[in-house]
Amino acid sequence: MSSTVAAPPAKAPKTNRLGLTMKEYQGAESTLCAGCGHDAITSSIIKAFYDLGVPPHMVAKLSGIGCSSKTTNYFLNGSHGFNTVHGRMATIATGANMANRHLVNIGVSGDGDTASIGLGHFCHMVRRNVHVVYLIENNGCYGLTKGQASATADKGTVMKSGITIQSQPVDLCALAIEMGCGFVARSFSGDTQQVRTLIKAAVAHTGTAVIDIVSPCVTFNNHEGSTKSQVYARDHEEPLHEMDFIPHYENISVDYEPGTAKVVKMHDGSHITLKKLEVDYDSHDRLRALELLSHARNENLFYTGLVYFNPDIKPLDEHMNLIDEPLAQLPESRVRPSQEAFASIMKTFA
Amino acid sequence: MSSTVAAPPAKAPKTNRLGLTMKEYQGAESTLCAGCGHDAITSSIIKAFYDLGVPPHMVAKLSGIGCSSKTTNYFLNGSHGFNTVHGRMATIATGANMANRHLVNIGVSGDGDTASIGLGHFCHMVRRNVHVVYLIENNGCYGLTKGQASATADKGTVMKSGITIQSQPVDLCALAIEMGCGFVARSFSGDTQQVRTLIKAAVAHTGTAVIDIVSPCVTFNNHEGSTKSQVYARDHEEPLHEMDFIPHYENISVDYEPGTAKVVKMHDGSHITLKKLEVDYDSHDRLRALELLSHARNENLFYTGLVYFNPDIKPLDEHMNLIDEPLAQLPESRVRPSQEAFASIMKTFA
Amino acid sequence: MSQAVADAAKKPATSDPWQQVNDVVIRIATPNGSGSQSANNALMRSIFTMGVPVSSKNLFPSNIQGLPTWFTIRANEHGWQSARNRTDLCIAMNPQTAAEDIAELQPGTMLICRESLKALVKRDDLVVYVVPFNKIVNTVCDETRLRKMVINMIYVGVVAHLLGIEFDEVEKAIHWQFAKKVKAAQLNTQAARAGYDYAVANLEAQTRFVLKRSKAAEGKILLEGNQATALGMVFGGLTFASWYPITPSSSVCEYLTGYMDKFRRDPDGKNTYVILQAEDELAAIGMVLGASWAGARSFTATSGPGISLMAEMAGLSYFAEVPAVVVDVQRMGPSTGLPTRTCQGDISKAYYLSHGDCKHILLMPGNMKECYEFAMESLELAEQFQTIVFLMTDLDLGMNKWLSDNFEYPSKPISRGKVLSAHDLSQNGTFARYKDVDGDGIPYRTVPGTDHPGAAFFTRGTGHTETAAYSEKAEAWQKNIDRLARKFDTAREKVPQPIVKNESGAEIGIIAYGSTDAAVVETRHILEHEHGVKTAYLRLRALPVGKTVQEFCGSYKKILIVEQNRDAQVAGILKSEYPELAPRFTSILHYNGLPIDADTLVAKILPQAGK
Amino acid sequence: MSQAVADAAKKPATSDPWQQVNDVVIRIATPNGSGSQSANNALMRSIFTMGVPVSSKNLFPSNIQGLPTWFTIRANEHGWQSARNRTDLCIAMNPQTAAEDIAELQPGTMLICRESLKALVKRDDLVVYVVPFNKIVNTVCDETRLRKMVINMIYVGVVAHLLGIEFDEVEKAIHWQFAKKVKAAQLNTQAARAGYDYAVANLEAQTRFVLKRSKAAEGKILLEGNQATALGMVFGGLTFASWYPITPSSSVCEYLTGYMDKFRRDPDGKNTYVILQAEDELAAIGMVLGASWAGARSFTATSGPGISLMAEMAGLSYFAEVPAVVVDVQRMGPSTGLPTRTCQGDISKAYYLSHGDCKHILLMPGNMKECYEFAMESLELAEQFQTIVFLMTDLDLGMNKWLSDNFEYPSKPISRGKVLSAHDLSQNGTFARYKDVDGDGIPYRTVPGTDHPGAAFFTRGTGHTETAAYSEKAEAWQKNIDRLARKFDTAREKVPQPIVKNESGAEIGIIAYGSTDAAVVETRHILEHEHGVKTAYLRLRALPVGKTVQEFCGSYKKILIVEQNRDAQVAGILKSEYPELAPRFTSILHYNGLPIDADTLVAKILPQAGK
Ligand SMILES: Cc1ncc(C[n+]2csc(CCOP(=O)(O)OP(=O)(O)O)c2C)c(N)n1
Ligand SMILES: Cc1ncc(C[n+]2csc(CCOP(=O)(O)OP(=O)(O)O)c2C)c(N)n1
Ligand code: SF4
Ligand code: SF4
Ligand SMILES: [Mg+2]
Ligand SMILES: [Mg+2]
Repeated sequence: MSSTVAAPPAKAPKTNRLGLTMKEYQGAESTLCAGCGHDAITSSIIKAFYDLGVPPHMVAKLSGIGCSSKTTNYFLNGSHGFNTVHGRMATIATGANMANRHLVNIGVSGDGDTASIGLGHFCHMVRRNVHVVYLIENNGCYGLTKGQASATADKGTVMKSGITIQSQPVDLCALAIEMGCGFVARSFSGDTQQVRTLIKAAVAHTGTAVIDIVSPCVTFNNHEGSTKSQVYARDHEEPLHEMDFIPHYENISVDYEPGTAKVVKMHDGSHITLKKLEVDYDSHDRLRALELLSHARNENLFYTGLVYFNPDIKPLDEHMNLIDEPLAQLPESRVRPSQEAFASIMKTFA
Repeated sequence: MSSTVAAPPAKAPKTNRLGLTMKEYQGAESTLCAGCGHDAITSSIIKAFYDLGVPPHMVAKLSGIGCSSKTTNYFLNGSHGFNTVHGRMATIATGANMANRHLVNIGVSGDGDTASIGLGHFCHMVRRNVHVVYLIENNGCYGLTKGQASATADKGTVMKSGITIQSQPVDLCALAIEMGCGFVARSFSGDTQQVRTLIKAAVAHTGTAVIDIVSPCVTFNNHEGSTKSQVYARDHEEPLHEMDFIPHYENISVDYEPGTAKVVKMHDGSHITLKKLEVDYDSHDRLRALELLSHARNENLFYTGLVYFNPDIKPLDEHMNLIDEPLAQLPESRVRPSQEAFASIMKTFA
Repeated sequence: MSQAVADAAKKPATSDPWQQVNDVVIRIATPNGSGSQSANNALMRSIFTMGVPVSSKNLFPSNIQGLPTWFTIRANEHGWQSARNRTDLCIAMNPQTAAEDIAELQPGTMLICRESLKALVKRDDLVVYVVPFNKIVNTVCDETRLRKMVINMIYVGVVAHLLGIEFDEVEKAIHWQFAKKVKAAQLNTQAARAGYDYAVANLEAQTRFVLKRSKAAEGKILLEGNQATALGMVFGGLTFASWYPITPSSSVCEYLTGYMDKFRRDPDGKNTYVILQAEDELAAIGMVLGASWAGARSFTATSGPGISLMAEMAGLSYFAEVPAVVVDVQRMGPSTGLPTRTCQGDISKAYYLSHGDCKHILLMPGNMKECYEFAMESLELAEQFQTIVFLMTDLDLGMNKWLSDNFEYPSKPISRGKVLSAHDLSQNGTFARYKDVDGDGIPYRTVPGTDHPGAAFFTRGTGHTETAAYSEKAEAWQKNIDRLARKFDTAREKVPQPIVKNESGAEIGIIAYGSTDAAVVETRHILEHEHGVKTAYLRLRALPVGKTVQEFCGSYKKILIVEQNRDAQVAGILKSEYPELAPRFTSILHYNGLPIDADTLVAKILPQAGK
Repeated sequence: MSQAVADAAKKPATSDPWQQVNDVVIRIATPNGSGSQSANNALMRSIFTMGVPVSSKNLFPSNIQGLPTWFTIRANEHGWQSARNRTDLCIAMNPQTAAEDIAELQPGTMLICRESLKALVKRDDLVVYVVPFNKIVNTVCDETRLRKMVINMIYVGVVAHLLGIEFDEVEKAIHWQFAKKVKAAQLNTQAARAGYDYAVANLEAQTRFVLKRSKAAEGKILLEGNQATALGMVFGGLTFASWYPITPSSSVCEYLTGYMDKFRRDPDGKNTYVILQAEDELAAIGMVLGASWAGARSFTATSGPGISLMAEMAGLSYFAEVPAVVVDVQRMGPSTGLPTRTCQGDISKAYYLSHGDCKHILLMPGNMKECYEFAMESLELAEQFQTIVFLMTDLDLGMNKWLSDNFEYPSKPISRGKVLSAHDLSQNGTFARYKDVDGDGIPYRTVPGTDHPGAAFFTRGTGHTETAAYSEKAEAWQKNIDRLARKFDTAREKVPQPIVKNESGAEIGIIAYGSTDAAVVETRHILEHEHGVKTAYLRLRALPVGKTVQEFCGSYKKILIVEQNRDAQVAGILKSEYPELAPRFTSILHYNGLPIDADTLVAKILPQAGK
């Protein structure tokens, strides 16, 4: 068993606001390589959902194909999961969200899955602002097919096969911002605290929340020269802020010194607090975010945190003028128009 | 016959540096609607290639499916054309360029073809920097299938069908810049002079040159409320500069007052001159370009011209460490290794 | 034009031994986008409201404006609706094609032509009516823009006179057509009237073709297949649709949007459905699978190229057992092919869609009513069989106006198939997603959001056990894929069954499906009454096939399989299914993009009957 | 473990009447990613260099590290290479599966197991050798990391002793394996030696299975199908490849990259080729079509899901007549299926790929040499027929090591088909792109860049005339699509023809293709020699089929079609082609992901022979 999946506590188990233990947020045993970054993220997902006290049956786990996409099986056993096909999970998420807008959708994808084959669909999902937490476990390579470069492999990277990357990489954060995303974050699988906080905030966000997490492939892309290796990520991570998340059902009591932190209110009443670190980064400034990312790409810097946040973009389900109940659960009486309606249509053909 | 396709001159025909007349750059008769923006662009393409004196047989015309994609048949009869499938022309262009790097590739696509179905492939072509002039005849709708909204339809636009657009539009210029494109322009089909100049510069550029041209669909998206209508485009066009192109085989003699124009040298020795208009726009500044586009999108402004230019990004064929001759034309002796090579490989299996 | 021809137009009406009452084919040639559609529809409707069965074929180009279009109206007392390769009355409005249009006509055909095209009539075996359209339209209105729009209405009036259509019906049809646009209705009526008056005053009525009030079309309706399909979705309880525009399927979702807008909005103005225009067909089917998996009745509509793009997801639907409905309004392929020409070229492609071993359920409606009913049925079957179901129509059915019996309001309640609720789970205790509990190969499923600890399972396109766990074991794989085959076999007798017309003593059994039915029905009539050849007939309405087909094939010496494709796609499937009967099969194929007509079919079948 | 078993291991060698010389199946169970590959290869190679024919099957999970893997080596003097459902010597290294691995063994099987797994041996009908791997490896090196890497080498030594493999060969094999990594070679040799020494000292050699130096494998080579395919591309003059990684096809392009790097670089260091990793399969095939259209010999490699994604472009290639080669290394589908299991489930899918009427040429190599030759041939045929050609291999052929006759350097010059140069055009004057000049359905083409005013034409997936002009005319469409059918018929006799072994007097004719050949050959031997059943055999090597197949099918009462898929895909195609012969066809199917073996096949065929 992967060591990063939390083991059940020995004593009287702690429970969350639903009275559920951490165990009830766990999944099947991971079959990934020992030390894979993805397992650390799985662990953070489990904790985040436990913290939030989301009822597992109200979660839909979606993924494509890849080592990363397998991980939806390794958390939230009590949730329906759909391991779809390579690169098209964004489209599945869109449909699932339309069918039942009460579900919390968590999509887990890889950089190959999202930035290579799935790039177009990812962009369209984002621009539609589908309500889903979309998490990319980004290792700059195709783990499951043995380490070929993906579209996020940085220019100049020498892959394990010896190939040097020459194309511009896809920066999924910058792209998400360009597509109008209202919640764009970058993190590192090893920064478990930050990942956990970001996931909680992402769940609270209404709309597409993109979290691009550098998640080293210890088997195929962990060598020197890789900007997605554990060592590189650990040594280069530069958090933009210290983040905290206060769910809507908890009292907010922030006691930062004035000017040292920003408190952002979310639509569901939750709050994000962003404590200033070295730079005074403003997550609300779209151009600033693009500038930061552009700078990071040019200089191979690795900023993490909530890169861009704008809670005020309407999600797709709101655009759709939908009833509140899930479409999936409507009774016949509400989905089959009346005899009279039928007759009135027939008249138009006579 | 569409009135926008230039009719052959009556007198002794003028010729270009190859001794070819304009007629030799024309194509089949257009079957588009009278007044369609695409026909105006066809006309500009014909003139640009005539001006440049490109030998028609060295041009490859590539397109997807749509009214716009049909237009490759309406210019350069002397060039091979490939009207492929919907949304995948970028991939065809990539292959064609690899097979014969001496060809001038001109790809014509629509906004549906590129920004809807073809978005992912477009992005990958751009980030690879495939040597192709990629022209989008952008009317914000699917002309050929009768006017449904495409992904470039601006938010808030009311389509002819009555549907109001609610998703973020895809800004192909901003996206191209994000993907690392070195030549990004926006224009208006009615601004024939600018389109013509941009195409000439694009042909001289080594790498992907993206020209996003608002090209009104007079049949389905020319009503009030459309930001892609003729009236809207005409009334809102704001050129960023006055552009000129001086091909490498002509002497450059610019006589602007100091400070009023920039002269940019291209890799093949051609020059672009950008004469300052109201704003002092710097096409070399990537962030400035993104800011401009972002501003334009928010305010529904329509800037045209060379939005971003950076001649120093290596094109794909240079990355590939290719011989100079077209792969397509290598004789057997150069593509089938020797008996000795064969024997040496066989030994490794014994 | 010879003087003889000009004279013919003025010949007095005599009692004509060849007179055909309520049996005429009118063909109208215009440039695309010239607004002839309303004129053609008005003409058609006025015949319809006289009670005469009528149908039409619109032959239009893959172009928005300017290229040639031909609209054919067939009025026929028997209700024959298939294409005719004969024209009785030709209206030549299009200078681009007039010469050819005229050249193609059979001797004796009536021709209405514009004055400007008079010179093109170089034969004297036609009954020619030269009509000064421009002159007439000038008397109707003086705005150039409007003239262009109403000029076609003039031939409606002319035809009304020539064939004996009551002008009253024309007027009503025009008003129906323009509904609330009163001004347009008036102007168009004036134009039609001007044409009518001109004809009455100047053109001798002929006696060969006459339309008379009838009861044959009474109680019938007139509509397009895509409209019927959309209606089926509305009343089938659809809640999610995604689509990507493509000719000839776009209007399915466009009609759907109209109906849903009107009839599927809650009193508070909120929608009980979503229709989403996707970015491509991969997305369209992906969204459908996502929505279906999450419990919504879902479908998408497309045509050939979209089917190809949906191949991977079709396999996912089959193997992960997620419902989906795909309407394929077939057009001529392969590749982009002829987007505005009809064909039955995707049948075997859809049947076997996706890599690896998989086969799918196909419904193949043969008329308007079935477009409606099978649309509903496809939603039912997709959920009951938890798999992808294709509704295979085609351009001919989908975009042409056909006469139909009235539809019926659905009598069966909606059945969502084997879905377990939280309550069911509490009762049953256990639940194994891919277990064949009932022996029919169909397992039970749950949908996300079911509030029971045992509800959740993991859906995947990879190998899995009965309890939905990942497995690479040979036995698990085989067990599952064999169950899927069993499930498919269950479908054989559950899909719409063929309609069989046995004919004792007949040697030939015809098998056909979809839009060719109309031509086959007429063909059998001709074969029997004009050539003394009796034939049996099985109309396939779905795949996979079952016992009925086998029995039928076993009952006749020679089985002729009529298809509108080159590669004998359904014949291939039947040969696979019934190798022992395969030697009896002969394919009758038609694949030039035009709907098949009875004459062509008769000519192809006669040699098979030794004639 | 019972004492009897432990004793058996020490029984002195006696002359054994059941002794099998050069006929043994060794199965090694390890966790994936534990580095057993080099040990297994060294073991296999040492048998090979003794001149004994040997082959292997690697059964690995769709996982990178930790899940069970089984590697089976078969040494067989006859050269039988197909899978065996019998193990003679089992090496149980994997605690996860040991209990099951042991339970499955037939009585009398030799078992080498780790000391830690001893307790799992609960039966006394095996010949058990308990080997203290950990103890032994400690004597070899003391770095934990290294120990893990070399521990598997120990069983190589043990097996060498038990079966009589000369240790010299083991040593050479290890050095060959590690080539320039001298240190690794030394350490691994030490480990093997330690195992060997331990076995010599502690384990009684058995006498049942013995390996002896032979000449049977002399002059042969040992390689994987994907390697052979890559080589074929190199020597077939490929200039452009694009691909998207997918198991089990990735190594085709990975091998290709290695070879091209080395052998297709000009003296000045510049490449005469491009290999591009695409962003997906739509792009991969799109790039191939773009490159081919512009005149480069091009191909891509993929597996099932990729085939589905290439559907639309396959139709474009067919209809616009642009060459393309697609290698499909088949894995178990549908959907994501079992990525690391073998299957022949894409045959009919590839054959009919894309919507609308189209069929494609498929080459189906049955061994290493054909992987190489057909790769070259596919490039030739694609250009000669100006269409997409599929090279259908599978995981079994592609990723397993097979023994093969030496390959030959291509004897035919490269032929690019009917391509007109500027010079040709000047001579011929005219050129009509889609005209059937030669009556074989194959038209002439030009490539972009041809410096002649008549060279250019417009390529499209829409309807076109002989001169490549757009057309929606029924006649133009039908003429063109009929020509395409004619072209396909031309291919029937031009693709690699079947290999036929007729057998006079036999009632049964077997048809098989691809990787099942090995099992069929062995099966026929068993049928004849053990059961007295003679069978004829036709090995299909390509589609479409031609006269040879028809004749063969007509010559035997019963035709058994052996396939590794559920839906009898090739049988379906043959039934379509030869309905009159269809009643003779019976399918023998195997589709659990494992390559079929002769015993299973014999058991399935015997009842067909009335036994
Ligand atoms: C259509 C298709 N093409 C290719 C594959 C093979 N494939 C499986 S996973 C994968 C890449 C996975 O990369 P990524 O998404 O980055 O996930 P990782 O394994 O690195 O976590 C590929 C190419 C596939 N399953 N389906
Ligand atoms: C795979 C596929 N899906 C759909 C279509 C139908 N189709 C043809 S053109 C087109 C859209 C064209 O829009 P755009 O690219 O903007 O071109 P325009 O006609 O507006 O110039 C569509 C959806 C198709 N040909 N192929
Ligand atoms: S191959 Fe890489 S990405 Fe896949 S499980 Fe192993 S370490 Fe993780
Ligand atoms: S439909 Fe629109 S885009 Fe197409 S030709 Fe007409 S005006 Fe142009
Ligand atoms: Mg990855
Ligand atoms: Mg458009």
